[in-house]
Amino acid sequence: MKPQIAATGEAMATDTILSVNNIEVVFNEVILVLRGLNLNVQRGKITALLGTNGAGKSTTLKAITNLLASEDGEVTRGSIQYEGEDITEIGPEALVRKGVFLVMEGRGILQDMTVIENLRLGAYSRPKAKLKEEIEEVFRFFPRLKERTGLAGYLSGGEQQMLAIGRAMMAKPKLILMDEPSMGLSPLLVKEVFGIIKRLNRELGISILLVEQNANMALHVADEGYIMENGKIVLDGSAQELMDNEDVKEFYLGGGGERRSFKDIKSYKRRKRWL
Amino acid sequence: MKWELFFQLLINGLIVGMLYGVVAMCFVLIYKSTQVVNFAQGEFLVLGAWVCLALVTNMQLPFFLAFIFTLIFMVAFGIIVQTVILRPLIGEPIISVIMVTIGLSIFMQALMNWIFGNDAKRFPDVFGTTDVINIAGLNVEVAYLLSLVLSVVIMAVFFWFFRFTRHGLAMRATAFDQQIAQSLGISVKQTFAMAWAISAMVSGVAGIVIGIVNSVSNSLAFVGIKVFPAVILGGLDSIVGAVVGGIIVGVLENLAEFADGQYLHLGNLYTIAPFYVLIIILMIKPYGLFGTKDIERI
Amino acid sequence: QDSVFVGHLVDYTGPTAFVGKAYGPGVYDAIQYVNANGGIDGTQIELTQVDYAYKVPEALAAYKAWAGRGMVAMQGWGTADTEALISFVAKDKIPVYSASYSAHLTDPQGSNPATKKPAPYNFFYGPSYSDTCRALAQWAATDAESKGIENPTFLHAGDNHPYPNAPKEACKSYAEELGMTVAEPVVVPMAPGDFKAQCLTIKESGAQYVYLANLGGSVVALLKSCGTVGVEANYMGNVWAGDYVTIEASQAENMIFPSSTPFYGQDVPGMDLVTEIAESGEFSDGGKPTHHYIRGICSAYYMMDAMKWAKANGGITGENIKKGMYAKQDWVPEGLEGVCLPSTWTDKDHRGLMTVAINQGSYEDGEVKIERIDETTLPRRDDWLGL
Amino acid sequence: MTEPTKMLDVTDISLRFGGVKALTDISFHVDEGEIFSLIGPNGAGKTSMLNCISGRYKPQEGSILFDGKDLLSRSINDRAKIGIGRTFQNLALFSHMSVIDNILVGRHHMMKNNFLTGMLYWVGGAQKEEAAARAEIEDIIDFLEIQHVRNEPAGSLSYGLRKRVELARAIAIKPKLILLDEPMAGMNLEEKEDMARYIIELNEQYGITVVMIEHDMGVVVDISHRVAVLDFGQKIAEGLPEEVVEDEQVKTAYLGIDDFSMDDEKEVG
Amino acid sequence: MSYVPNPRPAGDFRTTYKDDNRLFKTHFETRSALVLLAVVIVAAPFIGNYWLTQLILIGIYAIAAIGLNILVGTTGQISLGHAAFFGFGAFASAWLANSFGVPVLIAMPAAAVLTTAVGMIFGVPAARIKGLYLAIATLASQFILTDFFSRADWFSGGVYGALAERPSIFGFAFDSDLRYFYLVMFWLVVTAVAVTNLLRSRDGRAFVAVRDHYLSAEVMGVNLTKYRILSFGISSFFAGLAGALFGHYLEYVSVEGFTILLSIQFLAMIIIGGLGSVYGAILGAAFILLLPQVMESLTTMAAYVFPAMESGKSYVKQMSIGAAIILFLIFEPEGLIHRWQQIRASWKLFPFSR
Ligand SMILES: Nc1ncnc2c1ncn2[C@@H]1O[C@H](COP(=O)(O)OP(=O)(O)OP(=O)(O)O)[C@@H](O)[C@H]1O
Ligand SMILES: Nc1ncnc2c1ncn2[C@@H]1O[C@H](COP(=O)(O)OP(=O)(O)OP(=O)(O)O)[C@@H](O)[C@H]1O
Ligand SMILES: CC(C)C[C@H](N)C(=O)O
Ligand SMILES: [Mg+2]
Ligand SMILES: [Mg+2]
Repeated sequence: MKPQIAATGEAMATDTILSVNNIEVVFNEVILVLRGLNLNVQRGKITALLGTNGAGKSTTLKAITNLLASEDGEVTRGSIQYEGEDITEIGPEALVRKGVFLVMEGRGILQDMTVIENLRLGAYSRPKAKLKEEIEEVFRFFPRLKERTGLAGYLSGGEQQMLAIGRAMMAKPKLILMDEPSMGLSPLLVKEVFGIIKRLNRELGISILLVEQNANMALHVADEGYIMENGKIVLDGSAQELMDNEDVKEFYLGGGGERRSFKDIKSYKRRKRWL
Repeated sequence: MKWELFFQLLINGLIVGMLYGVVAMCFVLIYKSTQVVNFAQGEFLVLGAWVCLALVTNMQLPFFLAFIFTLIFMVAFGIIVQTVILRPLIGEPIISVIMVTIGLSIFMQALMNWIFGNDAKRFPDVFGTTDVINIAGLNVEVAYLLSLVLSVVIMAVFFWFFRFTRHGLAMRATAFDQQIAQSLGISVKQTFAMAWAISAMVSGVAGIVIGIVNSVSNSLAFVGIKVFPAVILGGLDSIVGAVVGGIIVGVLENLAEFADGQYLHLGNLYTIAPFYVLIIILMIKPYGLFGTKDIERI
Repeated sequence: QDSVFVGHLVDYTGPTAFVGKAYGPGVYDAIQYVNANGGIDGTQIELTQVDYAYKVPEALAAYKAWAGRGMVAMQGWGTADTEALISFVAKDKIPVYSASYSAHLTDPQGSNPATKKPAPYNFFYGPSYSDTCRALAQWAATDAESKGIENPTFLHAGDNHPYPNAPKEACKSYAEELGMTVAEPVVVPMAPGDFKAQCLTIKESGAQYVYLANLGGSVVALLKSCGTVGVEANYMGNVWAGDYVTIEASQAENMIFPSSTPFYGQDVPGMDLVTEIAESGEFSDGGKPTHHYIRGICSAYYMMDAMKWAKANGGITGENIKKGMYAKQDWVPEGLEGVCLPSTWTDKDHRGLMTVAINQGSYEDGEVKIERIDETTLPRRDDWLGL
Repeated sequence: MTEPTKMLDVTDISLRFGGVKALTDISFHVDEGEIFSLIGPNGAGKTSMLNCISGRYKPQEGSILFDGKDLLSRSINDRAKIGIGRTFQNLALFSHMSVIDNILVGRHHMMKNNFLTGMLYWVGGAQKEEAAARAEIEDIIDFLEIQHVRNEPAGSLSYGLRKRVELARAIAIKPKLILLDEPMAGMNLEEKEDMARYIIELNEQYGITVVMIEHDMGVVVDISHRVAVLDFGQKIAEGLPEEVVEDEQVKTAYLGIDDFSMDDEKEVG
Repeated sequence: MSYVPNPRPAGDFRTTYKDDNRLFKTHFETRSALVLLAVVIVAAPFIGNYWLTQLILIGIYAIAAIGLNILVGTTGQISLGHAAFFGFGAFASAWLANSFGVPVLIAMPAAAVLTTAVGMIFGVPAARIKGLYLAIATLASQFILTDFFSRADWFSGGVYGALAERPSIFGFAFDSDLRYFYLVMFWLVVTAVAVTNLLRSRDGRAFVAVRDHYLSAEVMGVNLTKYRILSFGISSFFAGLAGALFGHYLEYVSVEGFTILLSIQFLAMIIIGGLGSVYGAILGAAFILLLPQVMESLTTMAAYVFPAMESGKSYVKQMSIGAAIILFLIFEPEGLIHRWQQIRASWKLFPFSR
């Protein structure tokens, strides 16, 4: 497959809510992790970002939300635009006020606070939030959270994930970035979470950039997708196009349609990939 | 038993302990919101006391005005300290941050020695002739009683602040994980600045009280070390614990003095007893009396 | 030989800076004054100051550096460091003029069997802490008698530190000898703080005569706390605890303290020289010098007089300076008559002065009033030597 | 064939945290040489069960036998010595140590040197021992194909690699029983395939008994010999994987009404 | 501690595992260290007394700092009481020599062993207490021990302190600074090598494991309690050794020498040098020791220009120490050794480094 380079600034359509242009990220002044990454998120759509471990997906999300500083990383090249505005230099908290919210890998739950306190903090950036009603609204999405009165640290993994998403809802964002929301969840909850993601998108009109390992699920809910390897986008297209792509099938979806058994896998030299 | 002496010491301990409690709260405030243990806390106290004294004696301001100006000064000071010294260290290991506050304390100590001299200076009588009040046979400085009221008020405000206000929550979130806090739209910088400002201000209040009672001198900074046992006994992150810990240390000192002066005759038990008790209590309750346990899930 | 090297330990920033800032300049100004006026018969004194902040290790380090530079004599400061240096200075044959009046420094040959460590090279000007305390105890005993107090109680209040401890035992046994009751000593930290707890203990002991073994801020804080809890006692400071600054800061009433020089501006023949020295020196920031400053001058002048003798008798070396100290009896450095009291040192007895002047100071109507109420000369008892 | 020996025998384990009942009367056993999977909804108590086996939690009731010997009376660190290794759900690597050192920690209980001989290094035999241990763990590194990150600090690795290093560290213990807590969480298909291969090989070639928690039913069904299902701290099913996934109770509690395939759009939403 | 690229230069291939685990990471470093050591030893007689004294003190403090580093940098337990153990070593050695006539050269390591025991006793709370709680508990041990020194006349001479002779062996007395310097160097080299060795063997690795993730370390078979307390013990050993060297160098041990301030200075040494690094601790000791002297001369010079400074000289000096610590942490929070590693890394990556 020939890699397609995403649209640059001028070519950007008006309904692009987020565009990442040719960014480079360096950790500790020496480790180059993203090497010229391009990507667009369309307003009102779900965009999936897939890739192997260590490809730089989480780094991409942190670069967009400017959270790299606390890990000694920085964007050294390129620009990021949100609603046509350059946000490359903008502080993470200002970005939240503008409506971009990141649900972090590992959920980022405040473990020593209660569910309610976590949710209230979700609305931190909106001082005038009607907390009571909005929390009730979240509980309508996630009834089981309502029953949990203890510290969030003792919630089970799935509940923590729901809390993290609920907290994002409290911020009333226009764009949610999600980092592996299905990680560690039971099959039932995975479905539930993807369902919720879809509902957030359909019912509340929130644009979503979804980083996932569960390619199958992700491409099912997404409208568009990107595949990244080694700090670069190697493939993009509509979700359907990607699902039909042979390489994607082989590496991400498993076989050509038929699921091959994990039992039968033998050690083999992998086929050369996009690189 | 010499009951009268015993009770007088006990009361003295309670009252002095309350004041330790206030200082301990300043520690806890900083810790709870920034995970920093401020070793310059003692110097903050002394600074507050000196500034207020200078305003009263050199600028001839009435005490009340001087008090207000001191608080304003301390707020500004707290913000400056945070911005200039602590902000660059956001994200560094905790021990570096501790070390920086130690550096700050060395710096402030020398600077204050230089500016204000190293003699003890007496506050002019602030409350006129009713400087002392007799409680159950013990004469107690009015300033202490005021500080007692003050500590209850401060405690209530802190409690409410952390539990119910958005900024209080934000401080706790920031303390837990700065990256997460940022991702929620909390400005870590502002939160830290606010925490330091409040803590410096309250320290200033405590410093003025201690200064009125003891005369102002740089060695008052030792109170900063003294409240460590108090903070730890109560639990590093507990406002209530800070007050309780303060009272325990205050009472303990005085009871140690009682045992020492009347029976043991070891000398110096007064200063050292809280540390023995500290270790014993920690062995039984590793997070102090009210500290929250770390959640250790794996 | 046109210059000799003298080291000068001072505490301007440490816990005893309160008086250190008074005494140190006395020494310094006196030596500079003499340097400016011809030196020791032509020999200049090269004086180096180190502010060791009352920390023994720092003092030791400074001493070692100086000894390596051929120091002939040293002007010292604290009890702890001076006592720590006893064996070193004896070995290096460097006379030390300390501002520590610890009686442990007064037995040069260990003639008293109770002496732990003979101190052949240590000198100081003034009565020892022990003798001073004895004089105060004596005064207390007579005072009690005159007031009709039966069985008066004496109490030592000070930190557990060499300086406050120095006279503890000596004074205790003498007070008992005088028929006083001696209460358990109360430990009061040298750093000021809230001492109400200690004051309650003092109150409980019923002591009428409290010896304040600390100084400066600690004394101020103690007096304040004790005033609050209502201790009714006569406070007797040691020589460092009593001066007009402390009395003013603590607003003390009738505080008893000793001295071994007149106060600044008093009408004695040698005061002119003192004034001249003070005015030539850098000590002029506001207040007038305390008696500590004047003692500093005396300490320096006794050393320099001995140097003069040494220069005339084989050169200024440590050994000769020591001999110079023994050359005269009941002597006063030239020009300081009436300021430094006649003192005698012998190779067996370094108690230069046995006379203790006792003063009473009060803060009244915004002013400090000090009056001399007694002067005692103690006997040179052999069993007191070095203790 | 002879009756398989019980490697792990869990009887009536109950675990409470304050009022929360994390586990209630759980009993199961794991045979030597088995791959045994523990599944169930989030918060069912799976991790807590592993923690009871590896010693992090002390159940209030019940007993656990390992190789026929009582396990609960042993200290945590002792359990490594007798052959229990494990990985963690939320990575628990020593993040400032290099990958090699991380793995070497697993060797800790087999090494003889103490701090004194360690300080003497050349004379005390520490050097020899270190080199020997290195040689052994290099095999593990080769096996898990993490040669290229050997000298990197574990903290700078990507998630998937860290999981692999964790596995390596657990293998270094030379365990008879290995406990894997969601070894494939956060991995893409390709990586899951690799991981599955490692686990099978571990089990077949090295004869290590495996207890595994996993949410990917594809993996569970394909590679495990037997499965137990927990829900709300109780065991609701146990048996062969194919049977368990057909169990109604398991379907409602865990899998969702349908099976684990995921093509129908309607369901989502 | 952030990521630093593997420092091995290209072309430096190791063929055995033994080789891969050397004292120094690169040949270049091994050679530099040896050359530096040789230079110091050969130059010592010619550098004059002042520098000799400085080097002796740096050596002594470095030994203590390396010890503290095992506790703080390696095991992750903050201690605010290191000076007390340092002091204990000094008193114990003087006590052994004075009261029992133990030869000083033997009394010094023996005192270190006694200090180890005391350190382990005060380390017992570490079995239960962690983090800042532990740090404050060690603050308690600082106060309790110094209080003990000022009380235990039989042991320490009470507030008057104790004399401590210079060592001698077969009539060879370490009475000059130069001779004492070689003694200190000997122990410093022994300490540095022993601790480096420790860190690359089993127990050292266990310490780091405990620091990085004690929960999983325990599951991997590391006995938490044992290693937490042991690290107090080992760290106290070096504190005690250094203290003994210090006491016999000054020939006098005084209670006042071992305050919380010194504990803080030890901490400053390892943080400024670089947490967890043996060679960083040496650099840090030199830095903290020389800083006041540099400041002293700077302020003296400044006082010529602004005579008003004269009266504030000692304050300015003290302030600049505080300021130096602050500035250092702001601009080089990972310590001197990290700066060195970065320089090294940029050499290695030369054409590509920025
Ligand atoms: N703080 C950091 N310091 C150094 N390197 C880092 C840091 N964070 C990430 N990296 C490196 O950046 C690369 C990309 O990491 P990232 O976490 O973005 O990957 P990912 O695509 O999210 O992988 P995964 O699917 O495993 O979560 C990895 O190789 C990782 O080692
Ligand atoms: N240390 C603890 N303190 C209090 N409650 C705990 C603790 N550990 C676990 N729990 C509770 O025990 C229950 C079981 O938790 P556990 O982590 O074992 O679930 P799990 O089956 O592993 O879930 P997941 O699949 O999400 O990892 C949960 O309700 C959890 O809140
Ligand atoms: C003024 C003092 C407290 C110092 C005094 N020279 C001493 O003996 O230590
Ligand atoms: Mg990721
Ligand atoms: Mg789990």
